[in-house]
Amino acid sequence: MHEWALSDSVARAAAAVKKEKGLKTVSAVTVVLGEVQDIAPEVFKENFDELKKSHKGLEKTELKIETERAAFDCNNCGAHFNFDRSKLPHETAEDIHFMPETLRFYITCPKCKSQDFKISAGRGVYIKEIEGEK
Amino acid sequence: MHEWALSDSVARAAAAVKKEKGLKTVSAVTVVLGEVQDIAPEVFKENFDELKKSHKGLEKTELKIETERAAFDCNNCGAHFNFDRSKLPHETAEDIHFMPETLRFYITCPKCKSQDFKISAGRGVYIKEIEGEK
Amino acid sequence: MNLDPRTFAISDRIKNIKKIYAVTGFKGGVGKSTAACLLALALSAKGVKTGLLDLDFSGSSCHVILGVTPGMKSLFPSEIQGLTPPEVAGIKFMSLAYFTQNRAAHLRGEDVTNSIIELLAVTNWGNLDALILDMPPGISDAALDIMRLMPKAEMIAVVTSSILSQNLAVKALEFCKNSGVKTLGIIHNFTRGGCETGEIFAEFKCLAKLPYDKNFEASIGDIEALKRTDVYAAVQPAFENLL
Amino acid sequence: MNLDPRTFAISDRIKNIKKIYAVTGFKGGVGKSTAACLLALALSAKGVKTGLLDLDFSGSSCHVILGVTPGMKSLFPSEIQGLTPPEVAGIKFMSLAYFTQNRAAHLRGEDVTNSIIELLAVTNWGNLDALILDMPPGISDAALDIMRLMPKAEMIAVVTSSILSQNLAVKALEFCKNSGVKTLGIIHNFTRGGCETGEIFAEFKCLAKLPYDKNFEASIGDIEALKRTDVYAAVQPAFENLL
Ligand SMILES: Nc1ncnc2c1ncn2[C@@H]1O[C@H](COP(=O)(O)OP(=O)(O)O)[C@@H](O)[C@H]1O
Ligand SMILES: Nc1ncnc2c1ncn2[C@@H]1O[C@H](COP(=O)(O)OP(=O)(O)O)[C@@H](O)[C@H]1O
Ligand SMILES: [Mg+2]
Ligand SMILES: [Mg+2]
Ligand SMILES: [Mg+2]
Ligand SMILES: [Mg+2]
Ligand code: NI
Ligand code: NI
Ligand SMILES: [Zn+2]
Ligand SMILES: [Zn+2]
Repeated sequence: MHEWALSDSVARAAAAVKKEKGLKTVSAVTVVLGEVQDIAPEVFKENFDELKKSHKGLEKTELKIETERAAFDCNNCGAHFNFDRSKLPHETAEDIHFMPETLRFYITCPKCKSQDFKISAGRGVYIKEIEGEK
Repeated sequence: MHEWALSDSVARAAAAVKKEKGLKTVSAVTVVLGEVQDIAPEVFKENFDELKKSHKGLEKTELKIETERAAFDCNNCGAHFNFDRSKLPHETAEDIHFMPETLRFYITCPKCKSQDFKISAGRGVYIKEIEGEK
Repeated sequence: MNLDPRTFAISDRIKNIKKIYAVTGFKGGVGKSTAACLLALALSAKGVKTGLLDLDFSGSSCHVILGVTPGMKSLFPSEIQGLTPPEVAGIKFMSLAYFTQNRAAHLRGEDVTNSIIELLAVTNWGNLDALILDMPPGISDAALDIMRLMPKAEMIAVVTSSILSQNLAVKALEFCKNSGVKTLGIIHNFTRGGCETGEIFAEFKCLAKLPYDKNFEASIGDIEALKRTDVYAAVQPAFENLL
Repeated sequence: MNLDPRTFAISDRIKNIKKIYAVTGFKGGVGKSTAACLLALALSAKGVKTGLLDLDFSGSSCHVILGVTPGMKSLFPSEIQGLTPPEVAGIKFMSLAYFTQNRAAHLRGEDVTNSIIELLAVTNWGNLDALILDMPPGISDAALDIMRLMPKAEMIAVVTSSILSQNLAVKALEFCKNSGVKTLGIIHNFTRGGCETGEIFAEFKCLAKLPYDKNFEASIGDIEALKRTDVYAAVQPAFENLL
């Protein structure tokens, strides 16, 4: 699964933060998964729970997962809008799953039809919080 | 003076906001002048006070001017830094006055020497507040 | 509130420009700058009030082709209600190169946008019949910004016979169409005979066919020499569709 | 906290790649993609474990030169610990084109950065002796991101005899030097005789001189035909300085 690489990056980021902050263990990591990339939370967690074993101090880290609705700002007319991921054709949905930026080849601003907009929320994966003990 | 064009853009922006918000008059506009572009506040105000006369409802607008220190974030190492504008050679200082982005051809991150950084504050001119009566 | 005032001035700054042509081609090295400069020279020679704006910041070439040295001590805009571009062979010529002291312009997209907005907000073009934009390759920040900030700009796409050029141009022109941007037509560069654009560009006008001219390179930087090249002669038919 | 985890994985993903070469040239159309593809083909033909990454998102050309059709139903990476690129003539080949369904990639700088980070974070290259990067023109987001995310990448600059190409390359290589980036050397393209780069590039090695080959265009898309071109033959001397 391609998700593996992203789970792995979360584990590595948590290990790096642990080192930087001088933590002994990381008790929890909160990640936010965006609607655009649409990573399956179960798969993500499964991978993480396997990967964390190879990082000292992360063996018992709990992965908390939140999801975020996608939001777009039109660069042309300023409109804010959302989208309905379930309406994408399968192949398009897959492309966006791998490369979220390709989303912009398939959707347009509902107000002015521009293809030039910013993904202001819900793009991919980010870490919201890392909790640990010194 | 080149400042004229920027003062003019502030007057036009205020007139547009007045219209959009249905204001009868604009009592005050607060602009922030950044250290990078280094616009002279007196010249800017002088131009504005002349230009406002040609916009209905702006004839009595007070221009409030604030200045903002420049701040940079290194894209390579993450360092935050400032600079000393007075140390720029005259010609360089002038180029940056006209085109603030050219700043990055002359200064580097003090920590890692990268020439790749973000101007996070104090670039040019922006409007902070527009006050008016309905 | 954090409002950028500059964009509010742009429509005023370009209101006395009758036509704006964005010379693009999406691929690099197809001859965009060459076509943009020769078109501007040819228009100006005919007495058309012409401007030229080099928007390929990291590949600025127009000043080299026109043989001028941008800089405060040589050629520089004058401070008259903003910046009034100096004239080169009658062309009002604007470029970021005036302000770069011949250094490499390493600009991220956000900088490109900011520089374009700044140039458009402060440049005092006055009355122009035509403004030619020399675009960078790709559909990047510059192209997207011109589409939104100068919606009246029409595209002139320079293409070569290469499948690499034509593939990209077809896709990009489709994108322009979907974005409501008008394409005036195609300039075919480096031709070695008839119009080789073929079927693939059937819906677009062929504005001019520029031959490969092995002496062209030696004329770069010398306006009089440029005007004696085969390429300059071949640009002329484009006028029928301009203005 | 809003922390992008992806950059933390990149050094791991490239740790088993011995050498990374960024084929650049700063100007468009000088032959970067041509040189990148032919170098990769030549390395792979010698049994060198080679990867090729097309980073010119809005001008993707490598798949066209190599004659492959990227897409889920034709050629696509496999999902093995991330995305493992498919092999083309033994080259592990990665491109945004797998995911674009042949549409124009209208990406702003921020999108380019995000896409590069995503590709670097999820691509499973495995062991490689050499990874060739096909760079877009300019010193834009892509070039700056490669400098910061792959600091071990060495530049190979493709230049032509044109003053337009050489002017830009000299300034850009100066920028690279100031940024601590190593330049392996120069490839001179479209030559018609001796090494014409001259004085201006005296401090850089001339890795190869590629002749202008009027039959080259007809070989695009056919790997066996590409390998019979004069350009392919001329790329070979570059090896002395690679690996
Ligand atoms: N018709 C032509 N004949 C000969 N050389 C040309 C011709 N058109 C362009 N060139 C040369 O080809 C190169 C690329 O042209 P240029 O205008 O810089 O392309 P672009 O702006 O699309 O990158 C330059 O060295 C230029 O001098
Ligand atoms: N040595 C050569 N002989 C003939 N044609 C070439 C040669 N090198 C490149 N080309 C052609 O020149 C054009 C530009 O080359 P390309 O590799 O796409 O440049 P870039 O990647 O720098 O934009 C293409 O049409 C390509 O087929
Ligand atoms: Mg050009
Ligand atoms: Mg140019
Ligand atoms: Mg290329
Ligand atoms: Mg390419
Ligand atoms: Ni997946
Ligand atoms: Ni001034
Ligand atoms: Zn819109
Ligand atoms: Zn730094």
